[in-house]
Amino acid sequence: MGTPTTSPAPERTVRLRELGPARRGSRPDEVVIAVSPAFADFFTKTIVDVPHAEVLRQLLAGIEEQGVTARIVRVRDTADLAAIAHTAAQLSGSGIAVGVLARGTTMIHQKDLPRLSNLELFPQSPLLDAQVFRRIGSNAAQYAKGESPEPVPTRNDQMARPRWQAKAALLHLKEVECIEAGRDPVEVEPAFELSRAG
Amino acid sequence: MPDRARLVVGVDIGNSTTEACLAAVAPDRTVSYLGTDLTRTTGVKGTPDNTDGVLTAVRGALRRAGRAAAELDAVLLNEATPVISGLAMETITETIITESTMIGHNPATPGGQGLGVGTTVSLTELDEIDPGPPVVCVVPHGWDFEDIASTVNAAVGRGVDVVAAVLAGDDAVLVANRLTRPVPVVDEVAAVEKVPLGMLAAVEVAAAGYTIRTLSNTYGLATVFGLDPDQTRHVSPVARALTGNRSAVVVRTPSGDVTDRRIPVGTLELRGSGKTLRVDLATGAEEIMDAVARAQPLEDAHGEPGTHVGGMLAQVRDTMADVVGQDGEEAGSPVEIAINDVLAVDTFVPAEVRGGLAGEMHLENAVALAAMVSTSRSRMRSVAERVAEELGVATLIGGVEGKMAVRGALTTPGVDRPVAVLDLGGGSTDAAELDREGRDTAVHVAGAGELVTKLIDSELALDDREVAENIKRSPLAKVESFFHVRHEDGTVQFFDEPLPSHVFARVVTLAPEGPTPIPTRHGLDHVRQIRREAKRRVFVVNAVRALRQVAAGGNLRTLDFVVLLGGSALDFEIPEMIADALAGYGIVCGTGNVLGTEGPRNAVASGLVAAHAAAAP
Amino acid sequence: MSLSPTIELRTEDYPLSVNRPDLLATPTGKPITALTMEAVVSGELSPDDLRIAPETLLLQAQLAEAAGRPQLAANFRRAAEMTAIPDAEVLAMYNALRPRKSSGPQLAELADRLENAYSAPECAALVREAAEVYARRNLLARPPAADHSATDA
Amino acid sequence: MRGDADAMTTTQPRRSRRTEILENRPVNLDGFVEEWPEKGLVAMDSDYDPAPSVRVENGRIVELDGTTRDQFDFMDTFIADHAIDVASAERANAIPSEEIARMLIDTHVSRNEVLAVTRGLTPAKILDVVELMNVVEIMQGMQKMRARRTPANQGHSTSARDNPIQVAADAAEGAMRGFAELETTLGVVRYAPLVAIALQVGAQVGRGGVLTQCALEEATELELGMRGITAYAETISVYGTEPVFVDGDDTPWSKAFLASAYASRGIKMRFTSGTGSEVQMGNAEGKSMLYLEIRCILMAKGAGVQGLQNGSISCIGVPGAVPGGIRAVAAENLVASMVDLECASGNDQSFSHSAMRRTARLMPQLLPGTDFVCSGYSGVPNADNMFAGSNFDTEDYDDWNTIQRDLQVDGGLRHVREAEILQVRNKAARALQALFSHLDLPPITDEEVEAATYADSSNDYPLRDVLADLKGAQAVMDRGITGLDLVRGLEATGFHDVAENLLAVLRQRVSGDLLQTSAVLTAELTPLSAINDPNDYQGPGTGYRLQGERWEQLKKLRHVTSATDPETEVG
Repeated sequence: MGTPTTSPAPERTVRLRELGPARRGSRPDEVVIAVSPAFADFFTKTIVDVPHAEVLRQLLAGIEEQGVTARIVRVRDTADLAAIAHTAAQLSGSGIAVGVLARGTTMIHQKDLPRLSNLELFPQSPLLDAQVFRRIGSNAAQYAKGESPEPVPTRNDQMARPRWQAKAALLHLKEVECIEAGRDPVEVEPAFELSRAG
Repeated sequence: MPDRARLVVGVDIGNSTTEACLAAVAPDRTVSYLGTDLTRTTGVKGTPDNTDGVLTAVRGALRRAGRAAAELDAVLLNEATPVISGLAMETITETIITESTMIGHNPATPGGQGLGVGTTVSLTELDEIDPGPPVVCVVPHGWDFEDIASTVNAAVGRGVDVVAAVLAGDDAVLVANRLTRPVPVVDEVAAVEKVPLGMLAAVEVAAAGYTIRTLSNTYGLATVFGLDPDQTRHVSPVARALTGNRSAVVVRTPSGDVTDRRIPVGTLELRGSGKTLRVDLATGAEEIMDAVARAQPLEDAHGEPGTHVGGMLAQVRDTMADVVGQDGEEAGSPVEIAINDVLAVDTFVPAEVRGGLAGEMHLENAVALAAMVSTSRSRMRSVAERVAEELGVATLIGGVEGKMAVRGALTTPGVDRPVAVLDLGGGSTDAAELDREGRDTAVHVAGAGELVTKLIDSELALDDREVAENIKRSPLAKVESFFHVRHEDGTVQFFDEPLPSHVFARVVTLAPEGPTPIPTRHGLDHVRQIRREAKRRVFVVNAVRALRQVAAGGNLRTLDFVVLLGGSALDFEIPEMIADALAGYGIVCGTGNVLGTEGPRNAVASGLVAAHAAAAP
Repeated sequence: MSLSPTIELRTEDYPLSVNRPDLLATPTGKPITALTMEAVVSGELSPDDLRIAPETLLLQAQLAEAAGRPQLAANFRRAAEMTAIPDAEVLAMYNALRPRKSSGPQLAELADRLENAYSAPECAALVREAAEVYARRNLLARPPAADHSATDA
Repeated sequence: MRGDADAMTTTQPRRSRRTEILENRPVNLDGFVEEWPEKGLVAMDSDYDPAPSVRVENGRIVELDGTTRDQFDFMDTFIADHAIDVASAERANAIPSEEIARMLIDTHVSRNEVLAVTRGLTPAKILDVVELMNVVEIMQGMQKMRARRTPANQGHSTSARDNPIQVAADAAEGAMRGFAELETTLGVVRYAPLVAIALQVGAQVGRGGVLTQCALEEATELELGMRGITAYAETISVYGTEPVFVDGDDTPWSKAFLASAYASRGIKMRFTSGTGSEVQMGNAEGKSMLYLEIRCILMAKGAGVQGLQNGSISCIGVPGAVPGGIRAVAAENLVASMVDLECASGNDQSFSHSAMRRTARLMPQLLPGTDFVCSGYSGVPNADNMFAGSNFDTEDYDDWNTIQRDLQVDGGLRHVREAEILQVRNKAARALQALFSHLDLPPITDEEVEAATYADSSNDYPLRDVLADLKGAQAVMDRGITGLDLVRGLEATGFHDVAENLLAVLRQRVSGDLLQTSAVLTAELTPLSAINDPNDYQGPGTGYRLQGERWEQLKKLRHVTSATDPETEVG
């Protein structure tokens, strides 16, 4: 293994500034990232404490590394991941979108798919770390380019149930509370800031 | 001479299907075919378990023809010569990099472009070095792309001449996009900590769609590193190994090297026609097949014990012993099994390079061997006895399969003697010939559908026989959207219903059940080329080889008609590949249509009837 | 169905396979005692001989009723009606009852088919009841949604 | 940047050594959350559950728990029209809840007398009753209300590689150890036909009459059942709110139809539900987990299905994380039993990192006994458990047996000597080998039989040719192989006793005896259900007692020092 891994790097925070109503993109080389109502808002980190700043940064980096551009939208009127990702796919110039919930559950969607279907789903939020988010971004970008990426390996842990099942339910309920019915998706711009962790 | 038509049924017990052909043989020996049937073979071919399948097929044919079992005069069984085949594969070359001198793994997304030559320095020491000669920055694991970029930018700002970077993570584009002064960046170097520091190194990245020009050129390397002719000779393998890459790193160390080594795998010993020939497996398929041809008819083959070849043949023998022994009574010990034919095929196996820093893969040469034995013939007797008992009808064991098949093939419209058949099976390719005078010969050669599957599996590094089998059976397509695919011939097909999500953007096989994705990063053309090449190397080579053995004087031009039979004769491209190869010999070749209705099926069963009629008293 | 059993069963008759094998027959008319190994080996039995007969389900319904389980008995009576429906159609009918899979008229048609083609009034009643509730709870098939071509400029 | 990392190691407050030790206890790997009753994140005792009420007009319930008929959602409608006995509803609901709760534990009140009341109760009334009971009283209630007198247990037999030989061998061992039902499922669904056959053969080798099932999507599960390859079905899920039910693509009517479909093919079937599923899916409508589960139980009752698998099941992490959650889980099992359904009572999913907590969670089912104490004790190591792990697995066999012996309770299992286990494992593998060969399915080698005899997990078996197996599995479906073919094949290959056992199971489909509540087949191949083995507990000395021959069996453990010759061990 050699080198030590980065010890607690300066933690980044992110604010999502609203730019206006989300519009349909025309660039075929873009991926839209759609975040849920409470993402980087009521909540600041996923169920396993991955900062939302890091989630976004890694998704964006995965997309950029593939030479694809990204836009971020916030969906306000639902906390249903399939609906969020599907809405974003309709807005995406390439038809590819990544939806992500505050607790970390993530999905890659495509505009022609039925809402309840998806290209890749990462249902086990406790098992998603920065590296997985990077790979999700990268895969989404590769789909946008018409390439066939290897699906990000899904992990499984039998003991995730006793540890995380109830917290996941709680986080979901909180997220549902943040829903603003009837509000259309908005385009947002991330402002990352460095801060001292702990 | 009987004064009425005799009702007979020919039955062919194959490895997977049992086929029956019911016919009336008139006193003048003319044959009227009445009906056929096909069922699954019960038990291992050539064992008493076959009886049930035979009865099912006979009854089925009778039912279709509206005849009763009591009317039957004879059941004709084939003399099944169970041919069992085995496969093995061995790599015969390996590539070794010493002293971590080269990185040529072709990451999907390198950053920047151009050539940078300088001394390797770790990123952790970049802020300590003074401006001076050019440096190549080596970035260990765990660094965030923004931190890498700002560290390099700070150094450049101080006047340090950073000309390239080598990264552990998949960050090249991210870093390159953030550099104040663009340089080539190579990433995903998993063992980056092994890159020697303080050495002269060259990093080259080509523009998207291009390949590197300098580091893949021996004289380019000589120029970059200022090599003398002797040293230049030494680095030529490095240049060759980097050919075709979009990016590469070469580090100059005192004795760094890339070698392409032959693995001593041992010799193959072939016994036949009164002589024993030895051939080094590492010499490749051509030499081996040459030796096999000289030892015809082959009596047995052995590998030098303790070598890879020994292991390969032992493995083949073990598989065959298992199959032969499956019935319990005939348990063959591996030693007793004599190998009657060997097919060697050159292939390649994508293998990880030893000493590589980034999991570099190299296509290593390998040899695949298919071997074949014929087993005991005695047990058809007991099948015949049981059938006779169940149906109360005389049951006769007819001629050798291949010879019967050729008679069945003659019922294909437009075929005449001299005719040869090629039965393209799973384990072996069988040929038989019937000349103008009615003399017949038959041979079995090793290698058929299963070997094709194995070649596809290993050459595409699939490690999944089911996927390989799918590739073999069906044409390819690329799913370009949820509503259309582009076929391998370039045509586009549209769909009204969206395709399933798991095939999106993938290269797929178009099986009848629907598109199935191939888990590979290779493009459609590459997969297609490997599929066709595997079929050519097995079926086309074997077609020619087997036909030579049955053709008079080994001369293919003595054959007029070749009829393709067996499961692989239904393949979407093998028949035309064989036909193309035989066209040069003036041979008419095509897929059989037995009785004008059965396609490449039922040849043996029909042939049994024909032979019986011809020989009738 | 006109299978009104004339036998009065009591819970003491359970298990029928032990205490009243005389009442049990296969849908093909064989007594349950004919389901022997000899019959299996000789090939006399077909998979149809191992299905339950509607009459048997009605007997079990009687037992369930006698044991104080009216809902279980009603289930067995519906099951008795369903024995006549081929496997694939049973599954198709089940799928038709899933939420938003069928329109009101489609469910009405399904109920009629159960009643007329299969003499299955109890099953038909269940379907009609579902149709009424689905209509009230907005669970009938919606008119075909705007298709994807609308989103595909 | 990296240089800053050092600055981060600021001094931390000094920690107690004891806190450190406690911090490292497995129980602290479990997750716990505070209640949030407004959203339904509460086990029971919530202020937001409806108050009980019922009103009948013209033989029809027109008001249920504070909701009038025009406001009924489909659960209310189905429960009002099918589950509740209209004739007794108003009378029963008028009885004070305290009185009904006391009836449940009063040894002078028979089970039937309780049922005469419970059949008319509304969901909120039932909730009101069980909320009055502490966990010991819940156990007392369960002891009396369980439908079948004799308790039993159910096992899982699965394989991480879907290896049929492993499934057969572990099924045989599990059957011999005492499971009355065995359940399997798949990693690769296409393997199902081979694995279902293996489970059936293994089970009948281990102990004739064990019932088997293969959990799959409805169509395939039903087809395997119709063909007689499996004997019962269980994974037919129902939910407590309308939106979640619809999300599961079903309604009470579609499920009721499916229940009759199973019965029409002579196949035993139970529904599955459990506390926590609705709040997990974010649609609890502000009701407590137990209230919603009671609606599921009554829906099942109304559908006329004979039984229910409940006890939170796959959502156990949710009630497990809130206060009183495991009490609620015990209560939901009791409610299933007190409305006269067979109850397969959970304990079938990985529940806790703490062995102590795992055991405690079991007590409310083990001590009073239920129809199936576990609805899936893992008869394979949990790593091989394709139901995502159970609360107990093969490593716990000896602990389980010891607890049964310590407390003199019957949890359905027993200690079996190694020699006997090796014998049945070997026989199961050989029977499957012979059957596969007879049916021309992918061969099983002697090496695999040998491995199966001595193996623990899927890693101990030679790898199978998966492609050949999948083709074989497809062939089972294409060729229409049925249970009858299995009987014929076993008989033809000399496994006469196994063939007879399987034929007996198939014959029961014709009799319909296994369709009655809580039915199992005894070792004598006789149906035993709540009809001929009704629970007659009415206080000390009555009901099921662990005594006689069965108690002698359960006294045996792996190591028990002999009293006559203390230098040796008995057993």
